[in-house]
Amino acid sequence: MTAEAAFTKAEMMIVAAARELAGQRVCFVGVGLPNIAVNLAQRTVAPELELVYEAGVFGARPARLPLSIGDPTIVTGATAATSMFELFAFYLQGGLIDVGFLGAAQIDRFGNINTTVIGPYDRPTTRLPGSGGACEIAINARQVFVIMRQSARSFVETIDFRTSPGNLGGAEQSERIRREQGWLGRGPSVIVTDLGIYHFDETGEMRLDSLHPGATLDAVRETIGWEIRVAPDLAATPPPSAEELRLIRDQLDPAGTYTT
Amino acid sequence: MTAEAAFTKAEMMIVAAARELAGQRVCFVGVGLPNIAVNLAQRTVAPELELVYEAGVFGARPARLPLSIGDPTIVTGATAATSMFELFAFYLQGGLIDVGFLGAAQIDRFGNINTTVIGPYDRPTTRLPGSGGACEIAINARQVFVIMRQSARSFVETIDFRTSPGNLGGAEQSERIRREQGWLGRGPSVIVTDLGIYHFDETGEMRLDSLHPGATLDAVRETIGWEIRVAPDLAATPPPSAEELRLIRDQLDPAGTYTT
Amino acid sequence: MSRGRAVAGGGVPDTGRVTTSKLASMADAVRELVRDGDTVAIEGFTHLISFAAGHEIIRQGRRDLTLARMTPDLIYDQMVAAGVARKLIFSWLGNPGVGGLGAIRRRVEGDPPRLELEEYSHFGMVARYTAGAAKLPFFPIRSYFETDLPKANPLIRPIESPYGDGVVYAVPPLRPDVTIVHAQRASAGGDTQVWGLLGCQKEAAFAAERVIVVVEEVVDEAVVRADPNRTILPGLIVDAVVVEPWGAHPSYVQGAYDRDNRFYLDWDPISRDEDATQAWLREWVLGVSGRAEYLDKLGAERLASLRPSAAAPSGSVDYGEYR
Amino acid sequence: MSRGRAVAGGGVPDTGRVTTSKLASMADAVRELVRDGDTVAIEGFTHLISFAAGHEIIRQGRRDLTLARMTPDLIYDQMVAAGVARKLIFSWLGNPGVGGLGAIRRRVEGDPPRLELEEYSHFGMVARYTAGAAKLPFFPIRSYFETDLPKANPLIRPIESPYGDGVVYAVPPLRPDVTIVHAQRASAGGDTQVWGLLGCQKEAAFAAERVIVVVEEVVDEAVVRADPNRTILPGLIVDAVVVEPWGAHPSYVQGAYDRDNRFYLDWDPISRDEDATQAWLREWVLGVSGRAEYLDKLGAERLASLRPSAAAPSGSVDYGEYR
Repeated sequence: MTAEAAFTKAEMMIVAAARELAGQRVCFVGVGLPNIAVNLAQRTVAPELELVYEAGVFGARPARLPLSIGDPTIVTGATAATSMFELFAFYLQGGLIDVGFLGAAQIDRFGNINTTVIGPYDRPTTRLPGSGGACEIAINARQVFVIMRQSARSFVETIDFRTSPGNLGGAEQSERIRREQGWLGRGPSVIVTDLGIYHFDETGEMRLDSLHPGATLDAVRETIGWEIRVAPDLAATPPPSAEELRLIRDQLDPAGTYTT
Repeated sequence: MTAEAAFTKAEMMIVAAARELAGQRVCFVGVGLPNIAVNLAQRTVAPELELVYEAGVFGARPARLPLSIGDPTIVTGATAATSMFELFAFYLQGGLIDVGFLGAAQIDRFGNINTTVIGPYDRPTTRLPGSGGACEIAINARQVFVIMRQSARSFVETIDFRTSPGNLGGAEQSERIRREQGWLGRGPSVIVTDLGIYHFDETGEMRLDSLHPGATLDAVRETIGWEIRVAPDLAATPPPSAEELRLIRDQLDPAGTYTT
Repeated sequence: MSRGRAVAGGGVPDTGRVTTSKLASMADAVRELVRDGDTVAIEGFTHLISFAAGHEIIRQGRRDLTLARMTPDLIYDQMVAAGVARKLIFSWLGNPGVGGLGAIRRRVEGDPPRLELEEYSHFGMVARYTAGAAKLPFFPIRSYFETDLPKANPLIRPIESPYGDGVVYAVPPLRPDVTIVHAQRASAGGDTQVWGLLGCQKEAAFAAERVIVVVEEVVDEAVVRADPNRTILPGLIVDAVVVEPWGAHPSYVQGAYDRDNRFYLDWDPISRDEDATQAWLREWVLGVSGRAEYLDKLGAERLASLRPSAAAPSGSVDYGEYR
Repeated sequence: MSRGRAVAGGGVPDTGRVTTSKLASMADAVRELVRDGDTVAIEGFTHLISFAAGHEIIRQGRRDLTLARMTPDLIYDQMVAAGVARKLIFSWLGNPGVGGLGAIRRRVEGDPPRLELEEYSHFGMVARYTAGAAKLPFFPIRSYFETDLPKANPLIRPIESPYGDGVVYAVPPLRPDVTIVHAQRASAGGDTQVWGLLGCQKEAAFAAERVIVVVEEVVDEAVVRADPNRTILPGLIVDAVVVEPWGAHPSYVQGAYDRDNRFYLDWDPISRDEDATQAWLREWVLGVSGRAEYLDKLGAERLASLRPSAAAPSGSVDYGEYR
């Protein structure tokens, strides 16, 4: 293993997502990789970042990596602990969230997400968790970030169930509907995978903008179920810096639960 | 002054209203006479009575007579202090209030109440406070009690503005509308004045059921703007007992602010 | 109104004042207040989940329950495995931070499914309880646009603003027959205080016909009255107060104990296997007489390991005496 | 998003962490955040009414304000008398526990009226702020049936339940340009805590474009973070924190001082007479440079008489350290 390769795919994903949070203020956190990414961003590119947890916490300062979305460590020392009504009504629907993180079992080229079922709704082959707060984040958070590993099972031409709207059938339709219906969310903006970083082009379709160290375009194409667009000026994601790795390994996930 | 007459009209009103609260559990309190009446009832006929203040207090134990509906003394030592959203949504509209007290600038034979304007709404000769929580109490509290002095200006054939619905155009209409629209409130049930005690008969109209000591039917008729119905078995209100007077004078209104 | 009456045989009247004690054993509370066919909401978002009540419902063999909960969690996986439920009303189905709920999945992924699902989003569930508590016929929210959820659940319906500015979605009120919440403390009369995550317990309790509060400790009414802003439920709407320390294990109680994450991890392989699930229920639920025996089996050492590392006091504020 | 930015010239950055201080003088806060023609909500139900901010708005001569408040109280009577307002949005118009508001009544009972009124009930106003805070196009409530209020205010409109179970009434969202609240304490960054009556301040602040918090004292952020359930507003939505002890006089601050009832009684004859009202404004508002001078005029003895008779501590609860 060379010095440059001395990091895991998960660490690369965390670092890439954290950098995308530069300048953001209020972030709706998910557990796992998003949580580490958000905490890393707060210590690096986004020192003013406020952590919001759907369980009803604003301004969390978790003293350890939370084990769930409602871990007691997110409450102790937080700015505010509220009812979930208040969190969803006033913070999220009220328009105070700049970035929300979503996961996906299936995602399509326009960033529409399924976390409900694989197969028919009434006779699912796989029953997934469902929306939780995801459809609310997709509609109300100003931007949506996705962190997930690539696989042809997940990056699909057609999702089985639309749990959380992305760019719908494309940018034109999405912008019109979001404007007409007064959504506060402008839709998905970043997808960070184990292979690269994607944004959405002017048609609303996912576009590979940066390839992680060690990843190849072939690997990208093998794990996406449609002809993925690639930026003409495709960048190479800078590897994690020593400082970024130190923060992850010493402070954020010392047990390596999510990063090894 | 004889021994029997050794009480004020206000004291008689308080005592009469308190007795009507026998067996009630949860009471939405107003300031002034209703407040004293409710506190007296808690010490006599309704020991389980819980005091609710629209300002957001359940289970108040005021250490002194509150000066306003939001006095700090209703908070200290209370069971719960909540937001007004919670008080109005979950306690009042949610159906937990057995008795609400209303005042009135004008009241008609069916117990419909005006506290908004005298004269036309857009060009009032007298601008009154408006609804506050009154229309909500009238619709959602199981029963409504009114305590007010009689005068021909107040007990009128036609009120200028309906702020709080009583028995509408009569019992038949009121029962139908309350049932069809799912109101929790059954309407006005008691009016205590300086002259007597009124309930509502089977047609929904106010009926004099008891005459206070010293009051006359003539005085009653002179201060009501319609032909008031009188119960065939018109009772005489028992005067305040020594114990009732002691509680009012020693504990509830020692300064005599409301009772002299 | 039948709300907030003490269960029969439940404790003795309070001294001092007229507040009736609603103290009851878990067995009595469940026997009298949870009935076959009821809609039951055991609420608490990751925090304060009454596993103790769920286990007692299993032991008493309730049937045909509709179980409502934002996040069904391990407790509903266990209850479904035990056969008490015919339906779930929920917004997120999983073992939080770990994975899936095997017992529920097996019954949903079967053909035909053996468990009915009625599905919302988190805010949809909160809004349903809020409408139930406020006796509203519906609650409007900005969720569900351009999703398949209204197709999957026809109770999610569009509603037009009366101000001509478009459409939002409505969800119907949810009014459980019984809501069960765990709390740090309550008075014997049921005045209940919680700190940390508040979830939707207040709304779920006010929406319910009957309410059971399970607490870490019963405190004198004066403790509650010293801090009225901390109260989430008045005794008025509470039917039974059950004292069951550690009753939320393996979930947690802010300030008292942490989530037993080992339990959540261990549940994953158990729930993937029906036989293992049933064996677990026999050993840990049906095979114990109640919470005390369950805690004995867990062992003092395990419980002790869940205590917070140090105290984090809120500090005291002054309400002032106004005489 | 322009929300929650500190006013220019308002204090220095916090040490320790990145939270920006939003400390500002009342004069600066009003100058930068309250503009002619704004809809301004000074909220607080009998408790925590920011008379200090109202007086500063008068001193700075704002015009054409729409003043929103459940209970206009003395402060809006004074502001209306001073000519800052063209309209009131309210639910109860009076001097609580005393009588009427003379200055407002004179302008409403005149022919033609010189002050526009938009009128709701208490729950209607709370629901309007709630809809504003939640970005809902309307809020449904069970009020107004069979009353003349929907006729007097055509913004109160019937709305049919999408579940076929009848009609309720809707009120539209209220989104003040500025909401001003008084509180016991806040951090320099604007994280605000209140105890006692909570009124509708949270909803009114979340609904507003700009927020001014006036406090009895600024506390270290650690004090706020020790009890996160006590926080009603995060600094995120607060634009200015003004430290103004006694700033709610003659209303009250739970635990700090009582309502100055003598003032409420004295206001009754003053406000019945326009000349007396204007003389009072000249002496007590226009004639003083700010709150400090007003308090000097009142005198230390009068203020001291308003202190609670004794402390009534809430007690402390334990959130626990989870590391």
